[in-house]
Amino acid sequence: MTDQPAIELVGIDKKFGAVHANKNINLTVAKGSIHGIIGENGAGKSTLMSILYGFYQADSGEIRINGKPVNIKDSQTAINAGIGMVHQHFMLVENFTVLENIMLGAEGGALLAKGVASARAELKRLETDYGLDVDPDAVIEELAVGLQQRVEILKAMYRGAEILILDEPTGVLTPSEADHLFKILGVLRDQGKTVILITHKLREIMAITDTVSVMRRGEMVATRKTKETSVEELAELMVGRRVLLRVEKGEASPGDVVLSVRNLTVKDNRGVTMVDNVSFDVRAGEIVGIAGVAGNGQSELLEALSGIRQPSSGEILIDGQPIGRASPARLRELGLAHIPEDRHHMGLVLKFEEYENAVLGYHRDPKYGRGFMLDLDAMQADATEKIEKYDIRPPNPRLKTANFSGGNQQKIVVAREIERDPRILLIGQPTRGVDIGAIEFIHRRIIDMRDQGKALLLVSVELDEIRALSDRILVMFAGHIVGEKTAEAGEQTLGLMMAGIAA
Amino acid sequence: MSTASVSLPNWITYGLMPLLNLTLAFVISGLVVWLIGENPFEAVKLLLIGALGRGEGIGFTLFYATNFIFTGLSVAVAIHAGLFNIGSEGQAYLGGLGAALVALALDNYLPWYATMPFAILGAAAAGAAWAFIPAWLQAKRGSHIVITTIMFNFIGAALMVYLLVNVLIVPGKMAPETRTFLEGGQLPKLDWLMELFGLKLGAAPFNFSFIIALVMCVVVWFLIWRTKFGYEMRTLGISPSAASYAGIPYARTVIITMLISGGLAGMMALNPVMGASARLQVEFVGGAGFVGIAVSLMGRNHPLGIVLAALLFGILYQGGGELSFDMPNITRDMIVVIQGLVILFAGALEFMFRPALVRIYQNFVKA
Amino acid sequence: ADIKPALVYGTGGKFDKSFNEAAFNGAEKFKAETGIEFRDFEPTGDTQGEQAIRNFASKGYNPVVAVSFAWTSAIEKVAAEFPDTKFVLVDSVVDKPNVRSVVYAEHEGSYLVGVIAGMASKTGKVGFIGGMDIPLIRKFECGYEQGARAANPKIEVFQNMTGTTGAAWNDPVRGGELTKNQIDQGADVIYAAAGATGLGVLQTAADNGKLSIGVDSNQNHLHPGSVLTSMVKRVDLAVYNAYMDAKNDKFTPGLQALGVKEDGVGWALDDNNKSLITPEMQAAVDKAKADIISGAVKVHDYMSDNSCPK
Amino acid sequence: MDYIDILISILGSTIRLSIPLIFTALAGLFSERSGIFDIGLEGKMLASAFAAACVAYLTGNAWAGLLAGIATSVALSLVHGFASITNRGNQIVSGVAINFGAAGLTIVLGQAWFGQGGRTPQLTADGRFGEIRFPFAAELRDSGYLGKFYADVISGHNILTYMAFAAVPISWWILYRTRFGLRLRAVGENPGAVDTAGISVSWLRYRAVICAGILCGFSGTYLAIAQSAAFIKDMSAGKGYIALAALIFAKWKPVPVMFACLLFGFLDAFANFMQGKSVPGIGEVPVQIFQALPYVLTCILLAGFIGVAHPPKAGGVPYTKER
Ligand SMILES: Nc1ncnc2c1ncn2[C@@H]1O[C@H](COP(=O)(O)OP(=O)(O)OP(=O)(O)O)[C@@H](O)[C@H]1O
Ligand SMILES: Nc1ncnc2c1ncn2[C@@H]1O[C@H](COP(=O)(O)OP(=O)(O)OP(=O)(O)O)[C@@H](O)[C@H]1O
Ligand SMILES: [Mg+2]
Ligand SMILES: [Mg+2]
Repeated sequence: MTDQPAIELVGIDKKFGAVHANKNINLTVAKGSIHGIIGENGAGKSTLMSILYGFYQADSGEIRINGKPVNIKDSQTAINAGIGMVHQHFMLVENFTVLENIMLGAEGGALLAKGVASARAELKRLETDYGLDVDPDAVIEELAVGLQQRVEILKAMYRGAEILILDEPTGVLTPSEADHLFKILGVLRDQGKTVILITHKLREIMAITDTVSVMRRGEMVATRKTKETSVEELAELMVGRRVLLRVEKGEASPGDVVLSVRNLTVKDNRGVTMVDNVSFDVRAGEIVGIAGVAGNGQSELLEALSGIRQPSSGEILIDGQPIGRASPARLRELGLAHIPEDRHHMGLVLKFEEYENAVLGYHRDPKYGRGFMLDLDAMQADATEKIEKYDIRPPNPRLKTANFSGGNQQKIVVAREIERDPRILLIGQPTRGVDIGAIEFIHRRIIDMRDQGKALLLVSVELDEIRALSDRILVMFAGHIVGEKTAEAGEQTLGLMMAGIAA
Repeated sequence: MSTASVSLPNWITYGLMPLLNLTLAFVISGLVVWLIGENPFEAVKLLLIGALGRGEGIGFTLFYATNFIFTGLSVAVAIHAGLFNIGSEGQAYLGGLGAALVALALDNYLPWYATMPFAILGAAAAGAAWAFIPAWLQAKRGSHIVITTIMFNFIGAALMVYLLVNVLIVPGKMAPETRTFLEGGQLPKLDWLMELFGLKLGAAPFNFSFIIALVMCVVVWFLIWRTKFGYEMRTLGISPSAASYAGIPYARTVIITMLISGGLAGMMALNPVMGASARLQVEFVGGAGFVGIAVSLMGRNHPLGIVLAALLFGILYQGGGELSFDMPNITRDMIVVIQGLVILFAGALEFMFRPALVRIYQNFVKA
Repeated sequence: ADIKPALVYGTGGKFDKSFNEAAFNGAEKFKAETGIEFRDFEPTGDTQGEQAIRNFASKGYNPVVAVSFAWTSAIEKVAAEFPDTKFVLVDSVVDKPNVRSVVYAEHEGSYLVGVIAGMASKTGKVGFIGGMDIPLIRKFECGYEQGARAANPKIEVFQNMTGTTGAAWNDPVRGGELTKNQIDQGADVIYAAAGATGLGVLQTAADNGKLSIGVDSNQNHLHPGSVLTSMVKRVDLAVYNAYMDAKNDKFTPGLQALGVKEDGVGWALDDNNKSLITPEMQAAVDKAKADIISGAVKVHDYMSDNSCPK
Repeated sequence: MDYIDILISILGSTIRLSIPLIFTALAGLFSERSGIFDIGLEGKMLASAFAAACVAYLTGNAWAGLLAGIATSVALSLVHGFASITNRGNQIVSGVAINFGAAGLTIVLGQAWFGQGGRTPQLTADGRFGEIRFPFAAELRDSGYLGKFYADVISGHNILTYMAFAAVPISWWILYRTRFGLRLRAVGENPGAVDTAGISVSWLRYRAVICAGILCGFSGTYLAIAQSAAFIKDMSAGKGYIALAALIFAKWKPVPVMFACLLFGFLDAFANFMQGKSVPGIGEVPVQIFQALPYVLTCILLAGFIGVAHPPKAGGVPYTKER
């Protein structure tokens, strides 16, 4: 590790319309180091790195590479400057082969034939040098996510990247895959390459980075030597105040089984089995948490339970009655409410006014209009009530939903589902991208629901959240439930189970 | 900085921007006129006089506008549910069959006002039926509705020609058309309405279907913004994933929406078939289905906007006809050019001026 | 009397080298002789005809001549609205006190060119390409077939119609393909009665070194040496006469049927096809013409019973 | 005339009628494979036919006509590109606009310039692409069916016909064997991948629509000055849509595109042949059946009853990075 900076960002500023994603950011990354960037969802990490990679253009600011100012006007300039990036959402052509994806943009001549041979040879070399092996003739859509990520890394290496940016690479990986990735990153560093690693997992930061920078709400709030900081300090820097890791809650008093799942198998749109023969029960008055790395079938499980996706076999029972192929609308009538994982895509119609979203899914209720009519006055009155009760800001039911902040948007969803007073509540990622104040509020409501004797199923990729709220924890891995633990189980144990290693 | 998410006041989005787009379309049309060697200003004058100068001209203008209101509504309803129905043309063509069969069957026995409800139902049902298959294919098999509705325009045209040439034609007559409907199968002219304004309708075929069109505007407005089904349509149109989360049945919503859309397109046939020529002829739709796309786009998919845009196109159609009469060098097809330009600028290039307007507006607000 | 003559063409356009151009020529001739200007209008679609006719009438034009059967119902309507205006409809009949309907004995003219075709064919096979499939065009075909058979009793006559809607008048590509089909089947003389579609027929015949027969106007000059002759239909006369009669206060409504006898239909001979017409053909066609006039030959009119004798 | 003669006659006709479809469908292939839907094929074909006919008439040179046809069609492609690539407008709407504009403008200008009802003046042989007779075609014609096939199906077409058939393997080669083709296919599936590979999405898509323009220019030119000898209003008569249907029918692949076009051309030729003839036991088959068949077949394909047609994933969606 030398002291010569590989990258210097000076005064980078970027707005997306009303959203100020990066505010006057300064950042220096030393050559031959692994530099971590952490921050909550929406802090502006991806934006900053995409600017460095030439994917977005900064509104103002300067980028220096190896001390020289570079005008990075597109990704080509960035690639030529030796920068490679593995995006949070993979940038692969799904029906192309690995080889085609790797050659794309670096074909080595106007005709493909020439480049193919040298690309194959180069791939072979990278494979042996870094342990990045993948079949060059496999079609991307048939590869597992971990392998797809490997292709992304290969793409960057193939272009001779000296500086490698990885945007949340471990979100889709099992711990062992993540370990393998970190090993590769170590090798890269040893060869003098510079790595920038974006994540919001503090443990990873502590484990492999040399330096870490923290972003909050578009600002770069601090940079520390990893050795000289602690998880606690980073967490505080990230959210701007002390984190309440524990939620106050009393003992659970579980009642009858309300929701049960028997041998449930669910396939995704591509026909891949995502939930494989899963069975469990949820009782009244308890919170069952489902822990797991994203992409292990939790989403499909929630979709099946809420009627959005039809399971391919097995059954779901409410009060012991099989629900058959009940639609989400029918399930709502049965007293099942659902806070979806992704409020932007499912929970809300961003272009609707707030009061319209406040009835989404319940719009056929006679309360909101008789017969086939809608009663706008009743809808607005209802929305105003919830706005007050949940302190949604600004308190205007006629405002377009897109114009609320993320936390308030989430409150709109939470209010809608909880205020129906359901008997069963499915909850997906309740606090994703939500600020601390709102997190506490939402957690409180969830506990209240339990104490009122509702059956709650909680899915979250945040282990802390699962542990703080759940009375029982089921761990999901590769579509299976690999084990059940209580909240007292150690992080270590749960982590291993999430990796599919121990039961 | 991207300007896409900056919001502008309504008067800019719904007033100034369409106006600028329209102006550009007309300026380019003017250039074409000038290229042909005619005076564009003179042309505009003749066009406006032709469309609005006399009672008869206004009658024709409103007659054409009636067609476009129906097809515009048809396109708009589908768009609200996220469906691009470019099959209004074919649905209207089939609608003519529905209307004509009713008229042929009943004109002998019933007065027009008794025939009319059946004719409306017949036209709407036939148009809806023609929309059903593309709708079903989209809903159940995921076939792209744009492509299937294009295909169905052609299939419909072939079917209608076959029927007119081989089945419905009056034996011994040359033109492939049905017999002329009797009074009982015709919609009455709206001379009284024109006379209220002291205008003479003359020969213009401005007829009762205009009133039906206006009623449908109200019905559509109500459907979209005041009913539960309208809410579901809009949810599906904006966010299919939210719709599925909300338990809004995709296939049912798509099919019903397309049936409504096709029904509205089919009702357009009342105007030319029962209101004007009193018979079913080949190609009577004459592109009105496609004009509906422009009308809906320009009217921002809102019934009120659609009425205004339909009036504009009515003026173009009627005024264009008169213009070509007075300036023989400019054929009536000039209006097709203008339509194309309006669709281009008000539709595909809808937001061309937005970034500039955002910049100007922001400077203005800051100042 | 002072007149303001007007002319509405069929949808083929004024310079279609055929039907409409003939009408235009008649009006031009009138203008040249009398110095009286006329207004004309070229609808490019079926919907525009009625509006144009009404427009002329309402602006005081009189007489208003509309050529093409497509304007039948338009004349029917507008003539009732403007009882003081004189209308002339070519190719179709409207029975109104202020309408003169001019129809032609196309079967007679077609018979004459059929005779020539029958004699000119070396293969014993001739073809006919019609535009829109309507009784009027069947009438052309039927006369042609009779003439060809009169010249050569063993002749084989192919016939095709381009389509069933107005678009059939304007589809030279399909016209050409149908011609090619007939040529492939052995036809070496092909008669086109198909408006602008005929241009494709004549072109294809010329491209393939076969003979063709034009229609309505004299089309011999289009492909000299390939167009055997043209069945001329004197639409120019109808227009010219209408204007002249109106000018001289001699306009009469009612039906005018123009046949071979009235020189309303005939065949064209000029420098372009002189070399193609042998003296024998000339003699035969002259005789046929005389026989028709004298009544010795009666050419069957398809439209009289909607059938053609085989 | 025996069956083989009939068949050869129909095959010859099939080829003539397929050519504009092949050019146009390949045009659509380039555009749609790059993620730009193009229902303006019809309009481009029409406009280039008009331009080709005008220029061929004025210059008396068919090649000049071809150039004009291509230039016009490319110009319209650029309009489509400007609307759908630069301005991220709705691609369907832009295509509809181009179809309207071309339909109107060709008649308006044609009528204003030539006064022939929207037609252009008849061309002489110089202004057209004439037939090319292969060596010994005439001699071999009478030497049995193979000779006849050679003379009437293989030989005797104009140069554009042979170019159309050459365009198929060339398009395949460009798409699957060149850098441009790789990128073009990629940008239609995932423009983000292309962008992050340092390639300009816009410029790539512009080049794709320009390719589409060039090919449509060929097809329009073929219509006006090879197949016919003048421009006639509306002469594309829905061929652009048939080509679109063929493109879908062929699942966006070059060689199948050729076969789909030949199939649709055959239907047309067969309809011409059947016209006026009656089938024993059935009677006269209405031509409308043949006219509707390509569309019906395509719908059946789209319904997934004969395999599934997956359009390019990013097709029809404007590429935006910043919301
Ligand atoms: N393309 C875009 N257009 C408009 N706004 C955007 C765009 N990309 C990001 N944003 C907004 O910019 C802000 C920063 O987003 P960014 O993706 O950089 O956050 P992040 O720190 O990477 O978050 P995460 O951890 O969720 O990936 C957010 O408010 C986001 O909504
Ligand atoms: N897509 C969008 N369109 C319009 N305005 C937006 C959009 N996204 C965000 N905004 C505006 O930007 C502001 C900041 O949004 P953001 O989601 O980053 O809020 P936040 O500061 O993270 O709040 P919270 O802590 O509640 O999540 C919001 O108040 C909203 O008005
Ligand atoms: Mg990110
Ligand atoms: Mg936020």
